[in-house]
Amino acid sequence: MTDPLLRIEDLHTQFGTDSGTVHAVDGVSLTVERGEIVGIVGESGSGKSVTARSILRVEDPGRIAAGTIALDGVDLTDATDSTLRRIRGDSVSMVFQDPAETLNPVFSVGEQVAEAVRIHDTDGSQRLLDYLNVPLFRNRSAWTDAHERAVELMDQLDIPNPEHRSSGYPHEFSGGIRQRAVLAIALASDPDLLVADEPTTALDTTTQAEILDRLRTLRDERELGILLISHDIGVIAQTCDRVIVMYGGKVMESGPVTDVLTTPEHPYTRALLACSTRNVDADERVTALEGRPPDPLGGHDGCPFAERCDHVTPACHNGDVPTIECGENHRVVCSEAPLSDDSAKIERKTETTMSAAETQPSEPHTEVNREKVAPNDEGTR
Amino acid sequence: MAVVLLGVSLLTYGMIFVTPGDPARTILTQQMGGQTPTPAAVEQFRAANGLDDPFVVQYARWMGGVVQGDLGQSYYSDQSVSAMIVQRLPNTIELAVASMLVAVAIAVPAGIVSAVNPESRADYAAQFGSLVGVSMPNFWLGFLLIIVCSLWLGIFPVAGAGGVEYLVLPALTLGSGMAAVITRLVRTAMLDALDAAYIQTAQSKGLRERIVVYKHALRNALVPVVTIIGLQLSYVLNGAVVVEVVFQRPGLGTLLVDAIFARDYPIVQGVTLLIGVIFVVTNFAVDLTYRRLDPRIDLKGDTA
Amino acid sequence: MPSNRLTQVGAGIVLALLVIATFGPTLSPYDPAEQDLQHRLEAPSAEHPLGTDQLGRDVLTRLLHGARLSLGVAAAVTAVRLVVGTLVGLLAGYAGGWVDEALMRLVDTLLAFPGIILALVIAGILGPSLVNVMLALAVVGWASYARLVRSSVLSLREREFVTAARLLGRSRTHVVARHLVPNAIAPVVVLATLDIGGVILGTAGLSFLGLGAQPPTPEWGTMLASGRNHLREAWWLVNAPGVLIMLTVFGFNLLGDSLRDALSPTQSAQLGEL
Amino acid sequence: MRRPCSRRQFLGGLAVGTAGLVAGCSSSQTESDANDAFTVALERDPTREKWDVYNGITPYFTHVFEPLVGVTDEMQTEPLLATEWEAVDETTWEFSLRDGVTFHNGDPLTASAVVDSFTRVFEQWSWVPGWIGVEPDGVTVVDEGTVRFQTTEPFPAFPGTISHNYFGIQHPDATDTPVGTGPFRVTNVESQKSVTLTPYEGYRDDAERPSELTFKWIEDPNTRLLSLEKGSIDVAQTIPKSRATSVDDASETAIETQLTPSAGLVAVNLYKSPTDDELLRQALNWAVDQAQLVKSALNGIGKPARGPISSVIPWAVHDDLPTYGPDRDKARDLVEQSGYDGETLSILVNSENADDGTVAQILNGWFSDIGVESKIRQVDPASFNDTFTAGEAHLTLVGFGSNSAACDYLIRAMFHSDGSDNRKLHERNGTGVYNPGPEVDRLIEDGYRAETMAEKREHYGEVQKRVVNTGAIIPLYYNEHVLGRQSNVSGIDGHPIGKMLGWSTLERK
Repeated sequence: MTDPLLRIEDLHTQFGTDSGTVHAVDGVSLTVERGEIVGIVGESGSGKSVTARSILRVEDPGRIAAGTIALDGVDLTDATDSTLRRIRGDSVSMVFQDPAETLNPVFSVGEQVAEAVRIHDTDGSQRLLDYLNVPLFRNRSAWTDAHERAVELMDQLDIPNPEHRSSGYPHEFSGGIRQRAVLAIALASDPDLLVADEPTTALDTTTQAEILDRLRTLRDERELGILLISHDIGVIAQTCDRVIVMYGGKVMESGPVTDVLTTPEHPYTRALLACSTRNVDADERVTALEGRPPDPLGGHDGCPFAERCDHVTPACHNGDVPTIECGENHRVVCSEAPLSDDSAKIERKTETTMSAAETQPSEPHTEVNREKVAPNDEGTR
Repeated sequence: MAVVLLGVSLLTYGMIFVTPGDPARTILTQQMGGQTPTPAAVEQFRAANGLDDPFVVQYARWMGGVVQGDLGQSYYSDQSVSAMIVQRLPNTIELAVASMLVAVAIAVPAGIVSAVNPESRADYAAQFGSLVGVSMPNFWLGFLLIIVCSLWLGIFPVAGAGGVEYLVLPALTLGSGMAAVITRLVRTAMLDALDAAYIQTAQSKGLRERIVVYKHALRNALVPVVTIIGLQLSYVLNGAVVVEVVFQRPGLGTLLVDAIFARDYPIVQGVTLLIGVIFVVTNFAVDLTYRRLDPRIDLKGDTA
Repeated sequence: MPSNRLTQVGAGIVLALLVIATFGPTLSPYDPAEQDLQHRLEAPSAEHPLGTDQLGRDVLTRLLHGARLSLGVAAAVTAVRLVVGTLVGLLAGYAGGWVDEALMRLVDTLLAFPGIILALVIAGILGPSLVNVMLALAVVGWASYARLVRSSVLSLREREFVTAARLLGRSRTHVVARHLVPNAIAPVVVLATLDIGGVILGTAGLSFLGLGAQPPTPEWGTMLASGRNHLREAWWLVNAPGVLIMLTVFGFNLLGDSLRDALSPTQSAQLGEL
Repeated sequence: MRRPCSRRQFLGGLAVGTAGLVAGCSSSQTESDANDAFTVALERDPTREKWDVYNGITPYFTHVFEPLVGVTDEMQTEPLLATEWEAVDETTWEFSLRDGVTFHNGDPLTASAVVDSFTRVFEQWSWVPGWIGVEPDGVTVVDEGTVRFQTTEPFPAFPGTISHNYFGIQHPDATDTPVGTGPFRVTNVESQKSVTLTPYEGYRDDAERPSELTFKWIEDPNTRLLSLEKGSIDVAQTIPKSRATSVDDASETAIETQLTPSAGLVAVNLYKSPTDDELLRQALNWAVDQAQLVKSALNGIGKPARGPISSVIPWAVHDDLPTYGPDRDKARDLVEQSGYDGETLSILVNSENADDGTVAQILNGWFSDIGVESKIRQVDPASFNDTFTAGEAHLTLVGFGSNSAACDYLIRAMFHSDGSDNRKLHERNGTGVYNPGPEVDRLIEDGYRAETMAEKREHYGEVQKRVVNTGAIIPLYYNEHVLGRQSNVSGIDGHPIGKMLGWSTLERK
């Protein structure tokens, strides 16, 4: 069968910090096909965001120690910077979490979208002075076309009267419109793969639904492959075709959304589903998961969820945990699976209301921040 | 702002009355090349210049003139103070603008370099270099520059005012002093900007690193830098006094120094008032530019 | 933010200066006023590490003696600025109403003036002497402290622990002394450290214009200013004090910068606006 | 030849920001590169004089205006615009004008022009009548070739007094550029920068003169000297004495010194204890080594003095004045014998002159050697005179020089009881500062009225002897004026009075 749009094979991404190397991604494999939305779900610090960023190696993504990332069969792991740069925004685009932050406050929205269009319409040469709109060096015609294309894009994404609004500044728009603008930027060059890192976390539920709808139409209209990262199972359930559950930098369970979320095999997936308010009646207490996510320093063998798992056995602590097929490409990485039936069946609520309490704070940057954040701070969220 | 301007004028005019010594006698002695004036001459001089009137009357008369742009009459040369100021103002403004340009030209690249690769040798060098600039007494730096650039390298005139080449050394002397504060500010602003989320968006768009830094990050970093440049004006005017003496640029600085030593009070008051006014006006102008630069701040002044 | 390496350098320089200021006189090989007209303007040599000046006096000795004077003057002026500024700031911040309004207008007026020019006018009229220079620089410089203290007092006043203290019936002075001053003091100390450099340069500038200390006092600024007449033959005469002044100001600025980074964001913001 | 300004682009590496700011060194230098055009840098701004007198340019140095009477190198009067003059009676002088003299605009020199020039000066400065002893209405036209001056009292030295540049004759009509009768005429005045002159063809002698003379204002002595060393000026007036030797040794530059009619001395306050004790005053004199002082404080530029009047002045009696040949032990004995009880003497110094500061510190050192404590008090120029004439200090460093042939007012101002230095205290309580007393006053008045130089020398000589004997002053040095020039420039016509230096014979090898 032809190569999948995106193939990640046993990826290990690590960060050197003052107090040792952080194994943020500790052997992850996944694939994304064209016209398919694959979700990665997991708590903060599970490495889901680092996995997404490793694809394009954006903003100090850390070192890829092992494993391969292939896009349309082309291996990206040791691609040179310039090839990576050509792919960014062209075949792979990214959308980030907080629209208030991800748009540059001092440039108009139209300018930022037009810029994305310009990058990919020329032969890849970007002259600084041209982009700085310095009068003499400015390629006037290219910019006007880019602005027109930008208005079209904003229109496609249902941003109201884009011709007038495109000269507005980000702070003059609502969260939803801003995220649409970010989407417009991502779609400027008609990419094959869209990586969306918590795109709706900062939005209210109605806007969130609109954006997720928009993703699905994009998948259908443009055969777009989408990798959606979220900590919110409701978002994943509502949008994705397949889901990958990550914990402690490893994949715990993956498979079609319907199977995994209705018949979760992995104890962690079950715990995750149990503490999601969606699956609990109004009067029931939400069961919280005791303990803390694993310390990413130094990496570890065996199942990272061992200390917090109810079904833990000595085998879980060491050696590599087997991957068990338990349904049509529904895999579980657990030495005790398949578990007994009683705790497995959890009815999944259909409506997608999400209570405020349940929204997780934004996933912290696992990589070391500049001086302000102490090195081993990220584990204590 | 008007209140402050009034305060400035009161302070300027009042300063002279607080100081000991009878201005009339000192000025007459000065005029006579050192001989002591006769008491009659002193009396005649006091009457002629209305020095016997009470402070309020003199102040009102002076302010009356100031409002119409007449800053009074110098005791020595018969040119009016305003005429002398108008003659010398361009030199000082020329120096101020040039030194600000030099400061920015040194500080912005230095700030960017040290922000783009923090804790590197370049970072320390940029900070170390700019701090040295501000730590050197500027007349010492001035003389060293003259010796090196003018005498040994022979590429600049020693002193005087004229074409651009007369402006370089004084601007370097004054500008290097201001560079430190601006470098530090650019560095912090750039670090914050480079950390912001919109940088990731820019990178994920496939923009070349240089454009990400010089367009997206720098544009945000420049907003606070503009305000600091306005506030640096006071540094320039402070330094101008000494630099103009060293480089023989007949600007407001030398005019003020000579007037002080010759006790030519009308000039002292006129120049000090003008410098105070320029200062207040620029602070106000800086506020305006700040708003225009950062669209997030609308005229009501609250940030989004 | 300069990492701790630059901070150590800054602290090191300042420490060295304090040592020189305290032990300078005992360390110095000669008597600062002892003239030796036969050995005028001699280049640095074994017995005169920094050469001799136009009267044959040992430059190193004069610099060591001068350390106590120059740093003393700078510290004294900064102290006066700090005390006056803090008092006015506290009064304005705490009293509020028209008192605050009046004081702040005065502060704005003083801040509207480039300090050195005002100091020049005052010192020029009072005549050249170190005391006049100190007086002029002190009169000019306290305004920035007042504004800083006032803004920190205003921000502290609303904080709970102040209102709590008032509720407990503490007297106003107690509140000011026990609560406001300790919290307001940190940014003020940082401003003072950054300010000392400015005072030293100001003194040197005024000396250059002929308003400095009376001869034969070995004050660094005056030595630098008078050294300029031997610019090229006796290069050590002007460059020795020049380098020392530069190092001192550099040390204080470095120390000030790193102290500023230790401040809380709100405090450094208040400082930043100055 | 002056070093041409190099074409190199300035610091190509400096950030892009300044590239636009700096073109290569512009070729249009202000001084034309012609071989016989010269630039002289002055200490004071040549363009800031009073407009209605001399049309705003300095009467000194430029030789645009000529006074009636000239001054020879021996400080004697000589005919200039006036060919001869005679004292018609004790208080009336008549000067006959040189004929064939024309102003720069071609108008002939007339007596009314002379009267008009003097009136302008009287109107400008109220103290001039007191100085030259002539009332504003005392200057009248006898006929177009003769002018009469009426002095208020017999004043034999009157002709010498009006040789001062202040009394340079100007054209009576108000003109925008200054018009005089001198060898040079004004072509351009750049306010607060420079005055440019070219030779006046109609001048009475047709000697070869430089084609252009520019007087540039460079106030700071070091900057002035650096400009000389850079080669952008030909002559630098009064360079710091401390730098004189190195300038002379350098190959491109040289110095010229000239003994002037001014002397540096310490005025000892005769009426303020403890310096009212003659023994102490003599002790101080014994402690001072003038030769060493000149060598170390003035870098050898100046002549060790024995009295208060420079030896250049005709009636100075330098050679037969008593000397205190330095002898520290004798000084210490005298201090013991005197009533000195350890009180600190104050040394007043004018902060404007850097050398005075050095001299004061040397004296301070020598005095403490002989057990006399002293403290230096530096005062700014404006209040220096007030403090001195109020008798506040024990010792004051003063320097008096005359800018005209008549130097009588020097000795009068210093030692006469109502001379300008002593008048304030003398009128108030009959004392003064360093006026020895009525006996000396009478001698000064006799000298003032002396007809012949020999008579004047005899009276004034006696005054100098007494002043030195009683220690009313401590002589220091006779001042030597020093200017720097390019080594290939010569022909500066030296003159004791710095302001009367001649530039006509300037040439460049």
